[in-house]
Amino acid sequence: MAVRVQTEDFDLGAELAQLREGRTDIGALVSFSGLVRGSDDPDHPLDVMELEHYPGMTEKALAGIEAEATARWNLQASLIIHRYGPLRPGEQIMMVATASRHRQAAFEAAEFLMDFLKSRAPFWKKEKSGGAGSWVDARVSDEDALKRWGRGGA
Amino acid sequence: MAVRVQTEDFDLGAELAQLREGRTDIGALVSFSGLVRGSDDPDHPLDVMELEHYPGMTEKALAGIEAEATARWNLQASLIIHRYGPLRPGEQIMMVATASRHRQAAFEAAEFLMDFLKSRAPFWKKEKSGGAGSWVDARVSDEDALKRWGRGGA
Amino acid sequence: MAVKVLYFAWLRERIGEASEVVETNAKTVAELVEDLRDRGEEYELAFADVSAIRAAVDQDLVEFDADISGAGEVAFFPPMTGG
Amino acid sequence: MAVKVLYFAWLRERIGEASEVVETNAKTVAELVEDLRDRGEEYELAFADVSAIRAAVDQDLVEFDADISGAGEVAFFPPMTGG
Repeated sequence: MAVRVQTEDFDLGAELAQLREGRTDIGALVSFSGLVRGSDDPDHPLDVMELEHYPGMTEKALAGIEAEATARWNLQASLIIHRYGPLRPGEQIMMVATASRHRQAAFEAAEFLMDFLKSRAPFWKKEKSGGAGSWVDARVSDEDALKRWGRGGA
Repeated sequence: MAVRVQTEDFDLGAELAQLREGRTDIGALVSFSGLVRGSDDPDHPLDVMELEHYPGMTEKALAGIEAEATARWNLQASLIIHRYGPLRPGEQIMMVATASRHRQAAFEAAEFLMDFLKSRAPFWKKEKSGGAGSWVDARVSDEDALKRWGRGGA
Repeated sequence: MAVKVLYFAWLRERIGEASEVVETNAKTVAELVEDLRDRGEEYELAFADVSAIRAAVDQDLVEFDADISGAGEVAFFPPMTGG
Repeated sequence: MAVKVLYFAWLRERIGEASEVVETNAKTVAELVEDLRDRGEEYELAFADVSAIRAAVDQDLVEFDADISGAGEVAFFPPMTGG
């Protein structure tokens, strides 16, 4: 159970290998990684995505979300890494990993973590193209995704 | 889109890195890996799990399941690797990976692949403890898991 | 006709063969099972409870009423446990 | 009382500050917003549509009717877009 907020990149494979290293109690390991997608519009290519965050609150929010996942599902291990700062198309933004005895808990906990990260972790994305920058709007579908977990609050 | 059936181990991190290498059209990458769990009963430790499969049908079934996932979801990439032969506790049995623009498609497709692999890919597991061996029974819950995809057949 | 029959997991162990070529007039999987049961006690035992057995014709999973005329191979095995 | 106020994303850009210490008698987040609006045009613009703004008191997400007495810091920002 760990949370990291950092500017530097991470090694997804090494993180997953470390989660299960020396253990024989894990049956299912799920990972999600989020990547910077390039622009679909050739006239406005995405140069860089700037991730701003709220130092202090970010760590607190991520730890809280992870603690709730651990309380809801029987997890052998979990990990959240989220980057901030400038990121280019193709780069890794963040990852979550969940390890459990069976696949259902691992999948559900990973989706729960992602749904809460999307709308409850204090990050904001600014896309820069040419000289112009625009803030990425929150998606209503992301807010709606929280509702399936029977919990709308922070 | 690829399927591999093999005795040798695989490098989960390297496979995931390769799926997204040089690409900027992937926003979400989900992986599932299945591991051999040790026994909970200290009097009957699991020595080895023997995975038997049906050469020919296995590749056909996996390719068919992957093709259906690709038809149902907009996937940028996908991969299924499944091992057979003797595997010890802690070892990797198999992996699936799905890459999409958004997280929902990647998660759903990975869960779909897993549900179908569990009950429709021709693998059988024998657990060996001491001199004794016992075949792992199929779980009713795995068969039930297929139903949510609106398709009970092969 | 001659058909190649394959057995997996505990079916293979009970019958004592991984595969064999069987001469049969069976038109369906179910009729083939009846023919196989006549081959001896180990077959009777293996096919005692067909609800615990799955079948594939030419590597496609099928129901027991499936046609096997022209089939290259028919396989019998317990419910699958992949993943 | 003096309270540290933080702004993020386009709120920070419109107001032109990442944080500042504000003297206020506000008892809730909503009252603090009223006080902030009086500080100038850029604040009025930034807080024009509070439905597009979220608030945190001491790094916990809150509603606008939340108490801020004794709060160390109050933050304002647009809906979050993590992940």
